[in-house]
Amino acid sequence: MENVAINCPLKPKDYGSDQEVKWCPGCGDYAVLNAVQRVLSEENVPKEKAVFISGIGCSSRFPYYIDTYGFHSIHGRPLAIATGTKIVNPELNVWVVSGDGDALAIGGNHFIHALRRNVNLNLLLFNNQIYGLTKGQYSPTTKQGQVTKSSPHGTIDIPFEPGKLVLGSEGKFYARVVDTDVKFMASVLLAANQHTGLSVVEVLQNCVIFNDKVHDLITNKAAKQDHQLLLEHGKPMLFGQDNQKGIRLNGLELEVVTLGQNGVTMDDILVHDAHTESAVLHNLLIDMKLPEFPIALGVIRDVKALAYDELLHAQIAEQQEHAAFNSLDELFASGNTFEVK
Amino acid sequence: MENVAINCPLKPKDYGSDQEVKWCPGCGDYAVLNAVQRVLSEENVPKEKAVFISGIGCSSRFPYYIDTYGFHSIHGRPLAIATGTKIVNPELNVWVVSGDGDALAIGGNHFIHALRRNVNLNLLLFNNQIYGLTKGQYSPTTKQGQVTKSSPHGTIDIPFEPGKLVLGSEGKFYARVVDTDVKFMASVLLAANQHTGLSVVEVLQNCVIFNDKVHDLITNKAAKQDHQLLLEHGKPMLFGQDNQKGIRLNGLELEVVTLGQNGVTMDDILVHDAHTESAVLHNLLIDMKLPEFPIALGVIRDVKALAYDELLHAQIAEQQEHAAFNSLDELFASGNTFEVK
Amino acid sequence: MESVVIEKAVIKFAGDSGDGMQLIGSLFTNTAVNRGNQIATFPDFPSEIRAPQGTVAGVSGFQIHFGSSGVHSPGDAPDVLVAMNPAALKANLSKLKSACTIIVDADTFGKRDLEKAGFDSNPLEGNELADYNLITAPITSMTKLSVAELGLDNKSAVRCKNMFTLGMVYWLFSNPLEPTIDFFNAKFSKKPELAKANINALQAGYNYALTIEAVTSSYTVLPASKKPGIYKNLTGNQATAWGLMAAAKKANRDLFLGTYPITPATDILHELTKHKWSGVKIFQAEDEIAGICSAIGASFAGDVAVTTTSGPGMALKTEAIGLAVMTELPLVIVNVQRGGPSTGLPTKTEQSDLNQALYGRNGECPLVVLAASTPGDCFQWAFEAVRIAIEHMTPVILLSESYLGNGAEPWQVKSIQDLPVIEAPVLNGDKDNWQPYEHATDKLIRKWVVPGMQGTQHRIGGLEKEEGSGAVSHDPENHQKMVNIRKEKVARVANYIPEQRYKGKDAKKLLVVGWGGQFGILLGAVSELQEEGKDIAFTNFNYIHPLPTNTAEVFSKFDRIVVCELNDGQFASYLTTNFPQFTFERYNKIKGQPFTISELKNRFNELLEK
Amino acid sequence: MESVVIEKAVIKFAGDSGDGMQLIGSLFTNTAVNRGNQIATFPDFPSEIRAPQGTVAGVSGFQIHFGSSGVHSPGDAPDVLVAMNPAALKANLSKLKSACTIIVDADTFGKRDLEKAGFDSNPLEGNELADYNLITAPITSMTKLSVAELGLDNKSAVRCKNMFTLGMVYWLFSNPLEPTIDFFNAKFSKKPELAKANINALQAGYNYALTIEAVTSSYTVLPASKKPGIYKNLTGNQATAWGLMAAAKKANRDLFLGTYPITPATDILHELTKHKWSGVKIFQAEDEIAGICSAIGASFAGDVAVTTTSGPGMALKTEAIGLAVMTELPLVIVNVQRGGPSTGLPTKTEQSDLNQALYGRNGECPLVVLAASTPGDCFQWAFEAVRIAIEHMTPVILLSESYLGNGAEPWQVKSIQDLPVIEAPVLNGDKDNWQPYEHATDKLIRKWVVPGMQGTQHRIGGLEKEEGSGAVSHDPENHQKMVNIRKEKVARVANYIPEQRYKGKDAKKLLVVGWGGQFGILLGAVSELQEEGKDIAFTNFNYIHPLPTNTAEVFSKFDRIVVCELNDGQFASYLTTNFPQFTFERYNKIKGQPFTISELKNRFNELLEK
Ligand SMILES: Cc1ncc(C[n+]2csc(CCOP(=O)(O)OP(=O)(O)O)c2C)c(N)n1
Ligand SMILES: Cc1ncc(C[n+]2csc(CCOP(=O)(O)OP(=O)(O)O)c2C)c(N)n1
Ligand code: SF4
Ligand code: SF4
Ligand SMILES: [Mg+2]
Ligand SMILES: [Mg+2]
Repeated sequence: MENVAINCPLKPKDYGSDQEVKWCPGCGDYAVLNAVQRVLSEENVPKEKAVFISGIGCSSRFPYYIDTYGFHSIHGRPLAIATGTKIVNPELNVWVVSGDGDALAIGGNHFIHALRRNVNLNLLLFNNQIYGLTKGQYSPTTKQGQVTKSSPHGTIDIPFEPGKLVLGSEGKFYARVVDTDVKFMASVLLAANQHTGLSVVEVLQNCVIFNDKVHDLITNKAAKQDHQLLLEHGKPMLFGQDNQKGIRLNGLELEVVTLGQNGVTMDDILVHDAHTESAVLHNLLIDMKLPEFPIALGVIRDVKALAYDELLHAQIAEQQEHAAFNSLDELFASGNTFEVK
Repeated sequence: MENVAINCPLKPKDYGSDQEVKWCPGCGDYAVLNAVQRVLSEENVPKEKAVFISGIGCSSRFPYYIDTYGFHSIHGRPLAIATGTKIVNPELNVWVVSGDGDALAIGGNHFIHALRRNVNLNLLLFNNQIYGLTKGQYSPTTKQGQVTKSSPHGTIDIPFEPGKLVLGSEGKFYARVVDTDVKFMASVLLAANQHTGLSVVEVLQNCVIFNDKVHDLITNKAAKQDHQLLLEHGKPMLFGQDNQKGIRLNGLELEVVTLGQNGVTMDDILVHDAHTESAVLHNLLIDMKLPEFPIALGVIRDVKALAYDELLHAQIAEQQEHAAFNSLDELFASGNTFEVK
Repeated sequence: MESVVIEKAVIKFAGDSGDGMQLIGSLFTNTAVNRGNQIATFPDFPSEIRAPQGTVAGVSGFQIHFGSSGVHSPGDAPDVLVAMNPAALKANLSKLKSACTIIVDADTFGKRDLEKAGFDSNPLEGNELADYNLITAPITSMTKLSVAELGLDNKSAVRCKNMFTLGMVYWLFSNPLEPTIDFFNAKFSKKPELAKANINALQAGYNYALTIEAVTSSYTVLPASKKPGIYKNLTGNQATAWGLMAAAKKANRDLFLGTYPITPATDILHELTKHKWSGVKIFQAEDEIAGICSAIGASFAGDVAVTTTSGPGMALKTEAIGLAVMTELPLVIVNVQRGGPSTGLPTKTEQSDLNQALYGRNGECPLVVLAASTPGDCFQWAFEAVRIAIEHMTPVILLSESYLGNGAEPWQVKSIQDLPVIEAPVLNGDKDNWQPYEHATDKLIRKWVVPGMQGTQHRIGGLEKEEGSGAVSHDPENHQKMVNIRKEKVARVANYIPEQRYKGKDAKKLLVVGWGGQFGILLGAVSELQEEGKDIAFTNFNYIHPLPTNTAEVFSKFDRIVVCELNDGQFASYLTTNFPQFTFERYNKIKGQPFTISELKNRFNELLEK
Repeated sequence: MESVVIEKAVIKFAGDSGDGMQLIGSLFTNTAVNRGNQIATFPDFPSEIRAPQGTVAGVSGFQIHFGSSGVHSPGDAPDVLVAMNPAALKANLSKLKSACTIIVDADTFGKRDLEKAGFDSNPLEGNELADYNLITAPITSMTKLSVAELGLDNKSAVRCKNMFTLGMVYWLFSNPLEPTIDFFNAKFSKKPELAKANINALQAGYNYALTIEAVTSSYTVLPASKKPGIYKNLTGNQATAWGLMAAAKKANRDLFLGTYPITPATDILHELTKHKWSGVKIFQAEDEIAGICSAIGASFAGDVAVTTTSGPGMALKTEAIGLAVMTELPLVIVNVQRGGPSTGLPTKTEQSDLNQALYGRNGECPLVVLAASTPGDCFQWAFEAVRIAIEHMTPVILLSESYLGNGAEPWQVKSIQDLPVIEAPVLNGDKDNWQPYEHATDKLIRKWVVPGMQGTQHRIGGLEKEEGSGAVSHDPENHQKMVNIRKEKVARVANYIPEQRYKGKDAKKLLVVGWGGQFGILLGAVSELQEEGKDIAFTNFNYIHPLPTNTAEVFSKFDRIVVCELNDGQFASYLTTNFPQFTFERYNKIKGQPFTISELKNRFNELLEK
């Protein structure tokens, strides 16, 4: 999106709406709202050029809280709606707000298709591994065996790993963030916004009410350094206290190593390449699970490609250049006509 | 599926129905019908235990042509319907018949969810890269740029690679076959049927009418040896005349090598492991494209896991063992009751 | 079935002496009075000046009974109990009627607290409260978070938790926040941060309840004259779940539920999934379409198949309902209606999905429509839906309502043995002469022959079928014939249901017509008028399509007919279509709220006087 | 608009002298006679005994005109041309009316063949045949495959290709295969392999046409008295596409189509996607839900948004239609109806989705419903649908029919300049006092303010909205108010449409009522009776909801009213609901076929005599 710089840039809080924010106190959703406001400010997006389109769910109330155009639509369909909006007006900065239920349960089909088409949208995927708004049923990302309102004896479903689904659907941009670090989230959202095509940002979000501490092993202060691998393109994959631990490739698998131990040096440590077409390492990074591995956070994949809306308008432009007709009148009068007198 | 052996095993043609087969002469669908009949015979499946459930499309007419139970349902929904059927009666041998439109366009959501749940079904995915029944619009697998009835100026959509979508959805079984080799197809379908969980078999199928020769580069006799890599678990990945060519791993990428050239020996050639949990090589095999690579055919991934229907019935059984109530009467009379006299 | 409605509710606020229960009690009272309610309150404090914190003895309570009429006392058992700590719960547990709503502060149920209150184990975790509509909220911690920005000390922050709770209760009863906000702004005009803290907490509680779509069984339908027997309070959604289980038992088949969560239908799923011991198979699908499709697949395989939803989910199921009609398979589709259109008012009640149930499919696509009328009789109508679906080989839509699903009433405990057997039309005899789409001459049903049965392999599907063979047919005459059969099959269900009854045998002037869940309130209004000697009668429809065979006869006995419904006149229009010879006046309300007895009586009196 | 219907068709079989055209011509004739059709045939052979193969001179033709009545000659231009080779196409090309159906054997269009026939380039590849309904089938190769099992020599195998072609034509006209099969079995009783070969090919051709859901514009509606002007034959689906483009132009906005293919609506997509030069944005979605949702997103962004489908696809769109109603956005939803329910009869015509259009949504969810009545006037009704959608800020359902979509008629070429301007309700003035859900007092519409406009950021959505501000509102009074506004807004459209007209000003006895696409046939039947001096009149509805304001007045002029429709009486029921004071008799047909003039006349005569 190209934004015309205006004289007096808006501050993050200028993007806030006059509506009272109605999420539960302590809900992870607040962090995303803050991060988004920062990015809009940083990107200097005029309020009227930004559009937030959401489905139904707690997270989908987002559009009310931001003073841009907004559409709080129906359950599961925001990507389809946003596709229409973006095609009509590629000048708009269109953000889609959705939950793990909204995007991956009822909205799963639009998710995979918007990805393969690579429509130029930013998708904020609030993953609290639960249906929040309907009071706590398991979702397609709920861990197998978990007890919820609709699984009193534990779920038997194997959950999606959203990043893997993104890559399996030809997705070009996938990032993962936690709701406990607004600054990092904002930096990732910035990259998402600057990527052309569908940028999926999965937010590991805490639902204090129905799935409290679901991401606690990843986000809690004590374990954070050991359990989070913050990825940056071109940087080695280091983590842990004093960045002493790192990720090494061993055959076709990843492993955790400690610098200085068993002869491990910086040369052994993988350097993150978010821009490579190859999905192999991206998939392996997405798949890293505690306790063996830290959780990969940041922009995992960010590959250049033309966006659907660009291609669509290019095709129209091309047809207009080689138009068989110059006007509807010409079309209407073309071919076999006959006169009645 | 356990089948009780009966005294007089049925021959493939015994599974044919009395209905006239209505596909176009030369359509690739016939091959699948033949292969399926062979497998049913080989597996000795009693006719009444087999169920074929399809959506809408040319391929979805399949159930009429086979003398088992059948359900020619609505567009895109056969996996959802079959999930219900299989849950109710896990004794049944349930096959789902679907096209690239039926399974991956309108039915995409059920596809990815049935995969992650791992319902014990066999999915025959007829991929002719076109909507046949509706006369030739592009589908989610149509190659980018192709001219079809609904894309007179070429499509702008990036297609799915079905196998990658399967793996991105936590799929445990994926195979790919061509419609020109019924024997090989039958061997793959046999493996699919013996796998517990959702087995996806993608058939590269020719539509003589609306997408003729779409797979010709892969299937035509002349090029076949060089363009097909027939995979077998535990066997080296060799192809070409006299099996002189093979696939070698180079870093995180595959490459084609020739035995005897540049010092390449059999030791360099990858040995196919369909049973490994790791999806890395499976994804790379799926992604091999002409002309650089041959097309991988056969069972690419076949990983053991519990099926959804098994888990569901196990959970019921467990609850019955530890039942809080022994009967509905007990339930109804439980808790706070009061008497009116 | 005879019952009256109490258009009023009893709330009990209970907490520790320091928890500020009296304050929120009187704030609630003020708001209620402001809204023109009748009220009666009963504050009860611990008798000791400083009772030991956290004990039953230290519990302070405030009970308020409020409503539009008939409030003569502070009420008996509360409909909503607020328990700020375990002791408050303990103190009130014995007085509760089941299915009432309990709001507890989850943050106060630590081990020490439980001990002080005299609990052996945590009642929030066991089965003890299973009969209640329990809303467990981390009130203390959320209150703290809601005032965090103000930088209060911990104690002052925690003190606002009563306001958080009051906010939740306001949401439950659709109370406005403004009077209370005004109160604080006035009271703390000098200490705006205190005003702000209280208001923040109040709003946070309200929003929290809204966010989680909290609902209460606040409208209680009490039986006026109950038959002797054992009773138990049930919500409508529970009763629906139980009715389905009972019906499957009597059909001697397993129950299958394929569904996707949606307010206010989800509790049917929550209830059924607890009872896997009974063999029920639950499939929480990826969306509503997969929900119903899995149920169709289950029906094909021989289970009693059910799908549950609410309006917007219903919209997504209509294509598949057509498939069920075409394949002539038994299927029960439960729609617990809420306020529409679109996402509408998800937590409010309405009867506006009737048209969708009757007409919302492509093609000529007839099926049976039933409606439940009280929380308790959801049991009976769920049972009847299964009976008709199976015995008539047809999809049946059962319309419930938010008002019923979340409402509760005493339900006379049924014994399975006393319920009628449901006879599935199986193929018992001659397989050779059987055909998959051959229709029995009486009910016009085909046989339910399921995969696994030897020698009867066949294919069903959504394309038009040749009568008899079931082969795909494009024949014009066959299509007409099949359209007629599907229509007539449903029409003939009328021959297997009871006649329509009405209350007021001697009346001639005005017939009040209702359908579904406004039954109790309508009956209440008409009964009161009858007691006043008015020439008025009442009939309520549960069989919506087809209608009972004597329907016209009932209508013909009255000078005027008024159809009362929570929509824009959908049932009235349907009746007009069927019986253009009668004039159906309309009394409609589309406010997300049930009727009130007083507004009904006013209207009926007007009509009686005309 | 005045037109009559020819319930008959002209087929021309053309091929090389050796292609067996005379045989299939007479076989078709026999079958037609068997079915009780009137026929007239015209075989024309090349005059030379052995004309050069593959040349125009060598073409042998057989034309047959058949129908239920009024067949007096072999007909003029064919409705269906079968061209077995390029020469046969060349020979007939000049005589064709546009939009007729052409079946060609793609296997015979090699370079040599084209040269022999005198074509410079392959007509199947260029734009030359764009005006026709071209069915290109690899007839020769498929014929060979169909008889492969019999082991015939190549020549004998290829010779069966006329039978393959005949099979395709039989499918197009729903002819039974049996008479022809019997013929061959009798003829070749001694050579069963030859009988088998011909029958195999015949069946294969039939199945092929069925498989690809081949349809033809076989029912041709001819204008009886045309206004002077330039005409062009158009199919209904083409006319719909063009009407949409014209309307977008006159609204000065781009056109957006979000759709998913489905018979018989797909041709609208096929047509529009050719015209990207006009700026139309086409989104072929993953399913019907994404189709309509993308259109809603497009409307939100300010385009003229359209989605197209048929019955089962319509079912999937109903949830999203509710969203369009709630957000008060313009949207056109085209349903080209086919035989239902469920997948039903995808290639056959029916009018049975009316109920779905009127009522098929959750909640009180009113919108505008229009219906086109001839292939050509699909243009006008598509235009009108856009006009109403935009000027009244509402979704509009436009009902077309398979019979219209695939049918063709001369359409008077319109010039854009002569079409009315469509005025979008944009915000031109004071942004400060504007509110997103503020409703103008006349039409009760809100303004169409699209993203990108500075200072008017706002949010829309599916939850109930506060009138004015558009904030989410649970307020009971507001809900009632908004329900009323949405209803009244649609009702007021009646003030902006013409009055209902009827034909037969002097008649008193019988009014024939139709709606949508049976217009031509009904008019034909009534006109004939009027010419016979019968006391009969006719009116056809295009504005279905709301109805024209003078509707009751028209009805009141007649003793009897009969509503004729291709369903089980859906429009009649709707009229009864609206006008219970009138008795609507019904004449319904649900056979996947249009009415015939003779059956209508019989019925009307009966009614006139009663
Ligand atoms: C068609 C439809 N089906 C179901 C629902 C009910 N529903 C609303 S939100 C939701 C799931 C919310 O979960 P998620 O998307 O994860 O969002 P969260 O509340 O957790 O942020 C469901 C099932 C609905 N509103 N509409
Ligand atoms: C709800 C619905 N939408 C659309 C259609 C139209 N339709 C029928 S089959 C089909 C696609 C067929 O393509 P595919 O699944 O690839 O099967 P094929 O014919 O190629 O075997 C479509 C779009 C339909 N029948 N129902
Ligand atoms: S219920 Fe959970 S997800 Fe929803 S607002 Fe509250 S904390 Fe957030
Ligand atoms: S149209 Fe294509 S896919 Fe369909 S039956 Fe014919 S050849 Fe097969
Ligand atoms: Mg969630
Ligand atoms: Mg296909």
